Amino acid sequence: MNVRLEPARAHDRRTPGRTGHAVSRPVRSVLGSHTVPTPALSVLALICLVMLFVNPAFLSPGNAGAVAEQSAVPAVLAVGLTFVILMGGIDLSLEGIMAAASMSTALLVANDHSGMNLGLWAIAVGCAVGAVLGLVAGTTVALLRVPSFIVTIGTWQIGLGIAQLLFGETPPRVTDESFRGLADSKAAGLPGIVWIALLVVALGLVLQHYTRFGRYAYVIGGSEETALLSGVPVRRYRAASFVLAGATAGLAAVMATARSGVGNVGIATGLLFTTIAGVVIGGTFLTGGRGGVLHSLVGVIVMVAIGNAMVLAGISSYVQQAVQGVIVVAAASITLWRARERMRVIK
Amino acid sequence: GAVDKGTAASDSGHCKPSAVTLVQSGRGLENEYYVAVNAGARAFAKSLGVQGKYQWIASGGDSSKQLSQIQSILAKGGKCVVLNVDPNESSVLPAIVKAVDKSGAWLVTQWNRPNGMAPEHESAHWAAHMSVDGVPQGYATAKALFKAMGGKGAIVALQGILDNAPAQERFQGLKKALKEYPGITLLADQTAGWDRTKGQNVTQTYLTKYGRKITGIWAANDSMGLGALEAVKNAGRKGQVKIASIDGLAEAIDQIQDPSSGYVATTPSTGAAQGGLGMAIAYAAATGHINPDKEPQDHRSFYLKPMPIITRANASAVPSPTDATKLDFKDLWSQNGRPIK
Amino acid sequence: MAATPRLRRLHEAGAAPLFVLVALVVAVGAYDPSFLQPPSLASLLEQAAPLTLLALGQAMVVLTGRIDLANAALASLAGVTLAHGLGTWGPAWILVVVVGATLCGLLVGVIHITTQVPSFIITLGFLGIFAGMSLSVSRADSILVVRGYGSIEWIFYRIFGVPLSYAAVLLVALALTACMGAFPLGRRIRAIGLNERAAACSGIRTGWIVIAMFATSGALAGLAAVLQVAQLQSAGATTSDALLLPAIAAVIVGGTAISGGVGGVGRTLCGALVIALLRVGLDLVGIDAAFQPILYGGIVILAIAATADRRRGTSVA
Amino acid sequence: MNDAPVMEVRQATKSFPGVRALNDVSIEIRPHEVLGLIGENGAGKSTLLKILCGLQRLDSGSLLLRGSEVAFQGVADANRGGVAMVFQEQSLLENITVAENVLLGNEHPSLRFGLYRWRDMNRRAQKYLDLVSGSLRAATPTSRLSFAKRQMVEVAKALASGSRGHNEPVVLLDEPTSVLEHSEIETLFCVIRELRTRASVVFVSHRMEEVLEICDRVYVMRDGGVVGECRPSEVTTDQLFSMMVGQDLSAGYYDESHQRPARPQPRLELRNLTGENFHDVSFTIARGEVVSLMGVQDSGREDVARAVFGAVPTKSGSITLDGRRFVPRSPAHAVRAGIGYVPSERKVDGSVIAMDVCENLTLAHPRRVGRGPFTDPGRERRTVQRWIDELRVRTPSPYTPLRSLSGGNQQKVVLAKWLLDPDLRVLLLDTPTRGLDVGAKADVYALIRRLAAQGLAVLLLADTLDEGIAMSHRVLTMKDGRLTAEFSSDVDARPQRADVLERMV
Ligand SMILES: Nc1ncnc2c1ncn2[C@@H]1O[C@H](COP(=O)(O)OP(=O)(O)OP(=O)(O)O)[C@@H](O)[C@H]1O
Ligand SMILES: Nc1ncnc2c1ncn2[C@@H]1O[C@H](COP(=O)(O)OP(=O)(O)OP(=O)(O)O)[C@@H](O)[C@H]1O
Ligand SMILES: [Mg+2]
Ligand SMILES: [Mg+2]
Repeated sequence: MNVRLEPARAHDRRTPGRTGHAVSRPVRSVLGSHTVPTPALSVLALICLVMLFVNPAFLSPGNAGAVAEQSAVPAVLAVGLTFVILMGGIDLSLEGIMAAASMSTALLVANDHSGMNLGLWAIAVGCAVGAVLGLVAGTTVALLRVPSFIVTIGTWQIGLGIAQLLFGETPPRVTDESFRGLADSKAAGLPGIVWIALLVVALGLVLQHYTRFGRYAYVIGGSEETALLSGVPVRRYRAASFVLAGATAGLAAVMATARSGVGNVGIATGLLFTTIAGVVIGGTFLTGGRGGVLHSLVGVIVMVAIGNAMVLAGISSYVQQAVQGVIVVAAASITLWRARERMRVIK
Repeated sequence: GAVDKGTAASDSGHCKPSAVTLVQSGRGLENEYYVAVNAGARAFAKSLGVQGKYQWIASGGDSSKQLSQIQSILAKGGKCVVLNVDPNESSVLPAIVKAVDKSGAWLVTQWNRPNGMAPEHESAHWAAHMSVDGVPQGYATAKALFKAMGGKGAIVALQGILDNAPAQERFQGLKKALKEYPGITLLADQTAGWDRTKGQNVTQTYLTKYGRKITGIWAANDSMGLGALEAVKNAGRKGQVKIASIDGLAEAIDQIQDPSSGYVATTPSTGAAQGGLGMAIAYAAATGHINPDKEPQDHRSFYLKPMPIITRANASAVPSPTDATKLDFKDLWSQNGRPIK
Repeated sequence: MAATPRLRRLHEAGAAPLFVLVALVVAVGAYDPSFLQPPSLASLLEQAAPLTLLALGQAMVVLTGRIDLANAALASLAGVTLAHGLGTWGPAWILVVVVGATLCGLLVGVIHITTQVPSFIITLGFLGIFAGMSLSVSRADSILVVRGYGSIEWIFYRIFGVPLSYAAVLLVALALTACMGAFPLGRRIRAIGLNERAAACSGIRTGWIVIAMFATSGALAGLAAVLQVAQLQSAGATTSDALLLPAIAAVIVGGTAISGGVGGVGRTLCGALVIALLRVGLDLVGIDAAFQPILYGGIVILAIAATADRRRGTSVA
Repeated sequence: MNDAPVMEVRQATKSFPGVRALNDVSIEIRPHEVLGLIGENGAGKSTLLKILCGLQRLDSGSLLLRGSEVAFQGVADANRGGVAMVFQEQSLLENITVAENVLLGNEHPSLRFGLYRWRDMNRRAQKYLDLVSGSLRAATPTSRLSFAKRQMVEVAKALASGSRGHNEPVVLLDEPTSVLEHSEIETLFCVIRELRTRASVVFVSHRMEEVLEICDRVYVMRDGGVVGECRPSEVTTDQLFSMMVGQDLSAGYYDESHQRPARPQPRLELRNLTGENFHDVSFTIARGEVVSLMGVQDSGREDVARAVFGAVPTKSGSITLDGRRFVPRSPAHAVRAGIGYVPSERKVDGSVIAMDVCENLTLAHPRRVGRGPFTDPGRERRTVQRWIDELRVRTPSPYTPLRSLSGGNQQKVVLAKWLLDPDLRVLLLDTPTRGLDVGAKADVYALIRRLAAQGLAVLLLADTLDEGIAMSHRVLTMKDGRLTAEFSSDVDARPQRADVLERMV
C-alpha cells in the first residue's frame, strides 16, 4: 500500500497566520465578517491621538457630531459599494448617479421649479433613479462580461448627462420643509441624516450577514468559478450588487439634497475618492471576498476625520491634497502591513 | 472658409454674415453662470437672425478636451468661425490662440489668461480678452459684510479653487477691506473648491472650532456662501452670522431679500454680458466691422465695468441673470471698465 | 462555424479596436465629410498625442494587472515643472523633467511593491500627492512659457501634413512594441498579469518588472507633459488631470484586459484614437451638449463590449 | 437489489479544439455500487464526470438518469436530479464557514423570510459533516481547516447537494485521494463504503490499489474511449496497467536499474537552516544524488524546499551551493544560481495556464532559446518541439494554451521548463508526480534518473513512501520541522517502509 505524504496547502499558506483569538461568538456574529476592522480603528485612534495635541477641539462632542454628519452621505454610499467590491467589482459611477438622483429628487419634492410635489415619495424616486442606472451597469457587466471599472465610467457619464438635461437655468431649490427636515431635524443630538445612515448601515449588516445576497457576495468574491459550479446565479447577484450600489447612491443623493437644499449636478464632487479610499482603508479587499459593511464604515469615518482634522489643524489649502494623499498611502500601508509576506501577490 | 480667400494674416475679416459660425465654449450648462453666458450669446445670435449657426460646446472642466473641440471645429470651419471662449484654465489659452491664428478664425476670451499674454501683443484674430475684476467684488462684498457686522467681530473666508485668477482677486479684495476694518479679524481661510457641499462642511467644522467667535462668513462665490448658510442654520445661528459672497445666483439674491437669513450681499451676474458682448466683438472682427489691430488697448484687454453690488436695498430690482435685453450689441464697448494691464 | 475561428483569431489579435475606430471615423465622416480631409485627420492625431502617451503608460501597468491612477496627475506636475524651468535651464530641463517623472513613477512602484498595498489605493494616494505638489510648484497659477519655448515648439510642427507630435508617439509605441517583442520582457509581463505566483516561481523578478512598468508609465507621463507644454505653450496645475479616465478608457477600449496579461501596444493606439475621436466627434456631429455625456457613456460601453477579450474564463468583475 | 442503472451514458462524444476528449463512450452506473474509472492522463475521465454532473454538454450521444433522458442545464440542475461531484481541484471557499460551503446553493430550507437562520444552517450542515468525519464543526471558518479536512468537507458538500434532488444520489469523486494521507484515505474509504448503502459513487484515481480496494466495478479508459470493464476481484494490478496504457509497464516502474551512484562532490549543503516552520535543518546533497525528504503534513519539508528556492525567508543557518555560500533572496536569485523548483500546485505556482505550451516552457530560461538578449522564434520552436517529443507531452501544437492540456501533460511542461537550462545544478521537486498516470509517472522517473546521472542534485518531496524510497539515494525524514533520521537507500538495500514511517509520525 502506498502511504500518502504531506499534501499541498497552498490555500492555507496564503492566509496570514490566523490565531484563533477568543472573540466570543455573539460578538463575532454581531460584527459580521471574520475579523473586526482593527487596523482601521487603530488608524482612527492614531488620528485622535495626534489631534489631542494639535487641536483638542477635534475630540469635542460638537466636532464628533460634525464628523458624523459629514460621514453620513459617504457611509451610505459605502454600504452599497461594499457589496460590489465584495463581489470583486467596482463602481465608479456614483458621482454621476448622485447627480441624476439629486436633480430628479429636487424636481419632485416641492420646489421652486417644477410644479411637482410628491412629498416624501420623491425619496423613493431618487433611489429608483440610482437603481435604474445601477441596473444598466449591472446588466452590462453581467451579460456582456465587460469589466465594471469601465462600464461604470460609462454610466457615470450617462448619469451626468441626465442630470444636465434636468437642469434648467437655475438649480431647483427645495421648498419642502418636511423633506429638508430629514437632514436637519435632530434626534438625540444627531441630525436626521446620521440616523438614516445608521439605519442603512444596520440594514447593510443584516444583508451581509443574514441574506443570500450578502453571503453570496462573499462566495462570488471568493471564487466566481466555485459559485458557478454550485449553481449560484452569479450574473444575477452581480447585477443586483450594482442595483444596490445605485440605490444607495440614489439615497445618498437624496440625503445630500435634503442637507444642502438644492438639486445640484455637482453634489457628489470628490465623494468617489473619499468613499473608495474609505472602503479600502477599512480593509475590504478590492479583489473581493473579504471585508464588510462595518469595515467600510470605519474606513469612511477615517477619511472624513482626516479632512476635518486638517481644517482644524489649519493646514494650508495648498498642501491639503498632498497631505491627504500621504495619509491614504500611510493608512493603507498600516492597515495591510501585517499581511505582508514574501511572494505575496497584490495587484 | 467659403468666402474669404485672403490670407490668415489679414488685419480684419471679411466674412459674409451668412458664412459665419458662432461658437461659445465654456464648462457646462449645469451651472447658472454658463446658462447666463449661453443666454447672452444666444441673444446675440438671435439679434443677427442666425440662431441655427450658433453652437454651445461644453468642456466639462477638461482642458485638453476643450482644446480638442476648438481645434476640430477650426479644422472643419476655417476662417469664419467666431469663438467666444471661457478657457477652462489659463494654460489652454496660448494653444487656442495659436490655433485660431493659424486658421484665421476670430476669438474673444473670458476670465483666464496666463500672465504675459494679451490680445494686443499676440494676434489680430484674438480680438479681445475680457474679464471681471474680482478685487472690487471682493472688496465691496466684504465691506457690506463688515458693515452688517457693525465693524467688529471675526470672520472666516471660503476660497475658490486656488489656481483660478478670480479666486485670488476676490480674496485680495477681501484683504483690502480687512485693512480698512481693524475691528474685524480673519480667523481662517480655506478652499472649498467653489462647491456648495464643501462650503457647508468646512463652515460646519469652523463653527465647531471657533464657536460663537464667528460672526461673519465671506465666501468667494455664492455656492459656497449658500453652503455656509446651511451650516449656520444647522448650528442654530441663522441670522447671527452674516454672510456675503459673489456671483449673483438667484438663490443668494432671494436670501438677501429675507432679513432673517443673515445673507448680506452678492454681486450681479456678468454672464449674459460676457456671452453676448464677447460674441459681438468677435463677430464684428470677423465681418470687418472692426479691425482689432486698430483698436486701442482698452478695447482689447479690459475688465467689465464694476456693477453695484446687490444688497437688501436693491435686491428686488435685480434683473434675471439670463436677461440679455439690456445689452446693446451695437455699442461694443459700452460695458468696458478699466483696461487689464 | 467555419468563419468563427477566423473571426476569433482576428479578435484575439486585437483587430476589434481597429474596426471600432474605422466604424467611428466612417460614422463621423458620413455626417460631416470635411472631417475626412487630411487637415482634420491630422488635427485629430495631434489632439490624441498626449492622451495616447498616457494610455500607453497605463497599458503597460494594466498588463501586469495593476492600475496607475496617478499618471495623469504626474503629467500635470511634470508640465508645471517643465514650464517653470524651461526658461532658466534650457532644453536640458526637458530631460531632467522626464527623468524626474520616471523617478516619480519608480517611487510609486517601489512603494506599491514594498508595502504590498493594492496599486489602486497607492496610486489614488499619489494622485493627491502629485496634485498637491503641482499646486505648490505652480503657486496655483498657470505658467506661460516665454523663454525657451523654441526648444519644444517644433514638436507641434507638421511635415508634409504629418504631425510630428504623433510621429513621436508612434516612435514611442514602436520602441515599446520592439522591447516587448524582441526581448523576453513582453512574455514576462504577460505572465505576471496572468499568474504572478507562477511567474515568480519561474524566477522572473516580478517586483522589478512591475516597478519598471510604473517607471515607464511615469516616463510616458513626463513625455505627455512635454507634448502638452509644447502644444499649450503653458502649463497649469490641473491641465492633464482630466485625461486620467479617458486614458484608462482608451486602454480598455483597446481590448487590454483590466485584470492583466492580455493586450498590447498597437491596440492601445487604436483605443486612444477611438476615445480622442469620441471626445470631439459628438461636437462635430452637432449633438446637443447635454446629450453628449449620455452618448459618450453609451458608446464607450458598447465599444468595450465589442473589444473586450473574454478568453480568460468567466471572471470579469 | 434492483439492477437497472441509475445513470447511463450512451455513445457519448465530446470534442475540444484540437482534441477529442470522449469518443463513443458508453457507461452505466448501477444503484449502490462504487464504480471505478481509471485511465492515463487525458483519457477523458474528468470530462466524463463533468458531463455527468451537468458542467459540460455532450456533442452527441445521450445521458439517461433513472431511465429517462436528461439534458442538465448546469450543476444546479444536476444537483436537483440527485447528481453531485467533488472536483479534481478543491473548490471550497475560505472566506465563509464550513456550513455555508456544505450547503452552498442549498440554503433555502434554512431561510425564513429571506433571512438565514444560522442555527438551522449549522444543524443541517452538521448532519452531513457527521457522515464523513466526527471532528468537523459546521460553524468553523473554512480557512482554519487543514487541506485534508477540506477534502472531507468537499465530500460532505457533494452529499448535501446530491441529496437535494434524490435520497439516493449519485456522487462523483474525481481523484479525491490524490492529496490525502494514508489515514485520511482510510477514513474516506469508510465514508465511501457507508455511502454505498444510500448512494451510487463514481471514483476516479490513478492508484490501482485504491481502485481495487474500494470499487465494485471498474471501467478502464484510454484516449477518450472505454477499453475495458472489469470486476476488481477478477483482475490484478498488472492487468489493469496493461489495459490502461496498452502495453506492459509493470516491470521497472521506478526505473531502478538506471540509478547511478552519486559523485563525491557536494552540491547543495544546508547547515542549521531555520525558518518559521522548520528548525536546524542540515543535510548535503551530492552531485548526481537524489535525496527524498519525507514527512507528513505540516512536517515543514515543503518550506525547506521553498526556503532553498528563496520563496520563504530563513531566520538563521546557511546554504552552500557548490562550495560557495548562497543566500537566496528571492526565487529569481535562486534561478540564476541554477536552482529549479517544481511546486506542488501547478495551477497556482507552477504554470501560467492561460499561456501556451511554448511560452510556459521558455518562461524561466528564455535566453536558452533566444539569440543573445533577443528572442528567436525559430530556435524557440525547434527547442520546444524537441522537449515535447522527448517527454511525450500530448498537445495538439506547441502553441496550445496549457489550460487545455490534461494535468499530467501540464506537469511535464512544468518540469521541462527547468530542463531547458543546461547549467541547472539543483532541482527541487515537490510531489512532481501528483495526479500523473502511471505512464507519465514512469516518464518522470526516468527523467529524474537521467538528470541525476548528468550530475544534478535532486531534492525530492515524494508523493508516496514507495516513490520516495525507490527513487532516492538517501531518504531523510522530517517531523515537526526537524530532521529525524537519515537512511541510505541503494538499489539493493532500500530501507524498510516501516522504519521510515516510524520516524515520520
Ligand atoms: N476545457 C478544455 N478545453 C480543451 N481541451 C480540454 C478541456 N478539458 C479537457 N480537455 C482535453 O480533453 C482531454 C481529456 O481531459 P480530461 O481532463 O478529461 O482527462 P483526465 O482523464 O481527467 O486526465 P487527468 O488524469 O490528467 O486528470 C485532454 O486531452 C484534455 O487536454
Ligand atoms: N457573517 C458570518 N461570517 C462567518 N461566519 C458566520 C457569520 N455569521 C455566522 N457565522 C457562523 O455561524 C455561527 C452561528 O451563528 P449564530 O450565533 O447566529 O447561531 P446560533 O445557533 O444562534 O449560535 P449558538 O449556538 O451560539 O446559539 C457563528 O458562530 C459563526 O461561526
Ligand atoms: Mg482529470
Ligand atoms: Mg489527474
